[in-house]
Amino acid sequence: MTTINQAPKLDIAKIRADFPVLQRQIHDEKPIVYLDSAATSQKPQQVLDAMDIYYQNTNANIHRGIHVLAEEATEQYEGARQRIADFVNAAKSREIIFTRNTTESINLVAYSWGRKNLNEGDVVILTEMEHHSNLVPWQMLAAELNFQLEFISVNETGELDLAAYKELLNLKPKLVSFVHMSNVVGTINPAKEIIRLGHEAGAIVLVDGAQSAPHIPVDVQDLDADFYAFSAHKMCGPTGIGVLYGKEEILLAMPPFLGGGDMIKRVELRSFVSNSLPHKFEAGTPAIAEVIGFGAAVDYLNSIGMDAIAAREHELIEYAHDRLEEVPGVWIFGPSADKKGGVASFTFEGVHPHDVSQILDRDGIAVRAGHHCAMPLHEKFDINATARASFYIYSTEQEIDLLAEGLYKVKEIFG
Amino acid sequence: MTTINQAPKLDIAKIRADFPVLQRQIHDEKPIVYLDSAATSQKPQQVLDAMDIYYQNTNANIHRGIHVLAEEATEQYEGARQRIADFVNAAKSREIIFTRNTTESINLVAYSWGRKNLNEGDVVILTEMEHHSNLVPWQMLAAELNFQLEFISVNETGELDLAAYKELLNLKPKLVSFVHMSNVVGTINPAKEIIRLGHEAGAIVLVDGAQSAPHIPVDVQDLDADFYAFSAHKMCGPTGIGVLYGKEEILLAMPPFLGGGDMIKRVELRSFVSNSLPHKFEAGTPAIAEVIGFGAAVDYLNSIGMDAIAAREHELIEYAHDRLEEVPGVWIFGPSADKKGGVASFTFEGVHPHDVSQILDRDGIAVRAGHHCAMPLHEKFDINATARASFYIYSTEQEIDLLAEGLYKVKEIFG
Amino acid sequence: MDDLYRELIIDRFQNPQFRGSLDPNDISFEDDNPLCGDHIRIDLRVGDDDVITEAAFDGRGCSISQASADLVVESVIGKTLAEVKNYTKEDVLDLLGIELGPVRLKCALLSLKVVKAGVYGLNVGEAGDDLIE
Amino acid sequence: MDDLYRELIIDRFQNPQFRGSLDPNDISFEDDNPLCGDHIRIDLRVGDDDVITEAAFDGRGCSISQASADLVVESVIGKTLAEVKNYTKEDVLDLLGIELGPVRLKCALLSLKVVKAGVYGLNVGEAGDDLIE
Ligand SMILES: Cc1ncc(COP(=O)(O)O)c(C=O)c1O
Ligand SMILES: Cc1ncc(COP(=O)(O)O)c(C=O)c1O
Repeated sequence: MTTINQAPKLDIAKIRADFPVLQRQIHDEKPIVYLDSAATSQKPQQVLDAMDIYYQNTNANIHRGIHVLAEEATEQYEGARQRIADFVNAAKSREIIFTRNTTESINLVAYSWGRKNLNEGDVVILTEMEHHSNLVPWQMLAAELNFQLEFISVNETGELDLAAYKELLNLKPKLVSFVHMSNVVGTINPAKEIIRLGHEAGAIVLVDGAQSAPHIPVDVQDLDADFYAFSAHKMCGPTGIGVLYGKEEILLAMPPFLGGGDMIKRVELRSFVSNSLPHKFEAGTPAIAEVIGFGAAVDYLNSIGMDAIAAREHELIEYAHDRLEEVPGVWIFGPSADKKGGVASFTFEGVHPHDVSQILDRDGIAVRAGHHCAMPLHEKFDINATARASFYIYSTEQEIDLLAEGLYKVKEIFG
Repeated sequence: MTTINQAPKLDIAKIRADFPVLQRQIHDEKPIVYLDSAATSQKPQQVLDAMDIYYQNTNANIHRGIHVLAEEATEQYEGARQRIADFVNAAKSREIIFTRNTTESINLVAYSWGRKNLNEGDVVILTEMEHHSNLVPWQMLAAELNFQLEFISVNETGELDLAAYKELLNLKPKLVSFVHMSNVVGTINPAKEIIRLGHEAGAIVLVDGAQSAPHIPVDVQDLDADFYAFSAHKMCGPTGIGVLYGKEEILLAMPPFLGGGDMIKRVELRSFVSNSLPHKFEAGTPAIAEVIGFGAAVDYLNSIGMDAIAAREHELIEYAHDRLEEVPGVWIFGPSADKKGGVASFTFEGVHPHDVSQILDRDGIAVRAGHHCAMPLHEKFDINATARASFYIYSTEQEIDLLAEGLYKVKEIFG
Repeated sequence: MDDLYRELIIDRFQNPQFRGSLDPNDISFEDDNPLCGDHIRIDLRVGDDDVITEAAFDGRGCSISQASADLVVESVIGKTLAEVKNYTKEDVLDLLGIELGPVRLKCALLSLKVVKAGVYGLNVGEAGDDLIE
Repeated sequence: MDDLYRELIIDRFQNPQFRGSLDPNDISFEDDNPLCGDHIRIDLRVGDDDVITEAAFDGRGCSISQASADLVVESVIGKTLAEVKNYTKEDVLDLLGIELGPVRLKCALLSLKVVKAGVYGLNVGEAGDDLIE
């Protein structure tokens, strides 16, 4: 038990009432037990309403129109950018670039910053626990530019080996890119220290915040992150919208990524001049309603409080570890609960995770089975796949109890 | 008057009732007169409902989950892909790649196909009437790879000079990329002929269908287009979702664009194997709800019928030309109404388009003023900007009357 | 438990009858399901008139993929190569006797894909989803 | 018509009082609004104690941008360079006497941006939105 457990009690029943999916019953009126929030979170009605209200009242293309709808739409879009900037404590709203998702955010950095700054023989440091989204873009670029990828190793308990990191830093990397919180082992990495060490070695540091921004308070200025990437859909927001936070001076020095409308100041047949930030990186009609929905999602999270959310999820993961470790044959992959966010990936002796997931599903319990887009981490531990239960503000101890009961049932079926 | 005017009469009042924004009143209870559909269309309640129902009942991440929600979400997502494929008559649903918008679709081709296939000294043919989205990506790539951009010229009436095109084809272009329907002059270009001639010269042909897919029947197989790009938000669908159609054999030979989850078959620390089509080009969590909304949008358009829509818009543009040409000082940019879709860009003697738009806005009339993301076309005709009225299925003759009256008011104010 | 985890499947998963390898063999092919890492290799011996005389599989993965492989291998013995080329998704689902969602379908059909790719003489990487439609 | 198209604006647009150029001049700067192509050049002559003695503008664009330029130029005459550096958005809106949405605001403030960039001695391309906040 750690001190963050002292946070004020949340009214979980009230929170659950905001999420229509949780009211649903499946397979002969079993309530749905949604334990797959690390893949995507459910959405509160408030977020859906914000988008509907936008579409029903002010839908218009933004930035260039003089009519009322276009002006209102622009204000709502840029207002949401400001609130999202505040949510991660960015110094300026123009440091918030809207993308489709974390994956596109990282690719944007690879294509724009990477192709300008990385050269043959350079070193880029990643970790063995990265999501494919923070591996493949660098692999593609390394194949093109011939730089060297190095990986901070992960120890047996699913934590980064910081001593190995310090060794790697002697290679004078140009870039360090790592996941703030693992979507498989749940480890919350010491981001501030990793960034500080990276900076001392002269590197630019990108943080994959896909799992951290939804679940723990994030302050990009305090972290001193150069880039921070996250997705709305994992934090009560809509699909189709993500963010790349970047420090202004770094974004300013980067060439544009996608070309088209809105990212230009002027265009002639054979040349163009880029627009100012953040527009330089937002080509074409953006995901306007989704940005507004994302704004409503951060409002919703703020109304609960990120400290309270982190504390609550900490309670849940402690409870989940206790309950799951009771079940014979279950092995939880990763560190002890006090070092984790609300993610429990596990194997079950003699039963493939797909079978675990399928049998649980018959009882309305939704967990994910597979490599969770982190094949190399699974390979390293010689596991083909794991089953993963992941939690959010609307998760309950009762749901974890149902999960444990379901696992006993799995045991019964597979004898 | 052309023969397509014989199409069955649409029940416009019934259609208008589907669009909540059109019920709105602004500036002291004036009904909104939305004449900015070329920028983005309004959305029928059916599309909003489809997305709400998705979020409220089946929201989950797709493709990898075994639980009920994930399976239902995957089915709905892939079902929408199939209906969108059918909408443009693609041979296979895996030829439909989901992107954010037309702009990203074109950039995908530039980054993936272009960087693989274009070399120093090669020729790429565009036209002088392109939207910035079909100019800037090629300018960026030409600066990198040193190929040559050539432009099919536009004649005084805003039509492409096909004789000039045939001349340019002697340069043996690798790629021809052109807009099906201009968002400024409204010209519907002879796409099938342009493609056929391009193919005869050995080129791959990309069509910017941002304005055509919403307004006229499109059959990519009949056109024989190699690539066809369009955006949902201009065709009753949500923001944040667009399509790149590509012929399977061309897509298969292309390297991936964005790297990350879902676009891979397997990943090791230093290498990956790409997934099959269409997933190879859809990295990370896609815009799931938006794809489902786009599916509902094509259902909606199909329920009216694209032939009927094209015929109706033809009526509207004929009427708009008649009414606007009456107003002294108004000059409509582009060809006569019979060669156009529902777009009327115009100048007003002695009055800047911004002022036109602002004065119309005071009466609730929404038109757009500016260069409409086609600066080179405006430059060529030595016009800084135009005002643009653009129509869709919900537009009416009465709205065009209000526009004409508004223009008389502009005249009065500016003496 | 319902239809889904029919005893047949648990039984074939836990006590497969055709797990093993054939060396030498006339046809051998392997592939995996990238979604979950399920892996199947099937070896065949082919006699006169293109009739399959012996068959075996090896691999790892979930109960559906492994039970399906055991059942598919059992079923192709005595068939001609031409007959196996005509195998469809439904044939495999009939063997399993269950209904499956799209993800588990991929598990169930991996063995079909492998055996057909082998019979068609495809190279690794050429086995596409058209084999299992 | 309402507040927006106040007679002052139409009048200054149609009959500008400071349109022209100063040659020679002490300060000259020009920029445009990429949204609509509005263009403004402002020339200044500066006398003793950094006081602006003469000013003129030229350009093209909408009534708001051109009337604003005419009014801004009128207003800077007799001011010191330091005073002009302190000009704000509100000063210009006070001159125009109207309220504006975000897009038209850019039209109205182009002349402010140009005159301040000139007075600060910036190079072309260095004039940012911080000048008009
Ligand atoms: C002809 C044309 N091409 C491309 C685009 C770009 O579409 P989007 O902004 O949805 O990427 C547009 C719309 O703005 C257009 O009208
Ligand atoms: C740690 C981590 N990084 C990146 C991603 C990719 O996010 P998205 O699919 O929204 O791009 C995810 C989620 O799948 C994740 O968990």
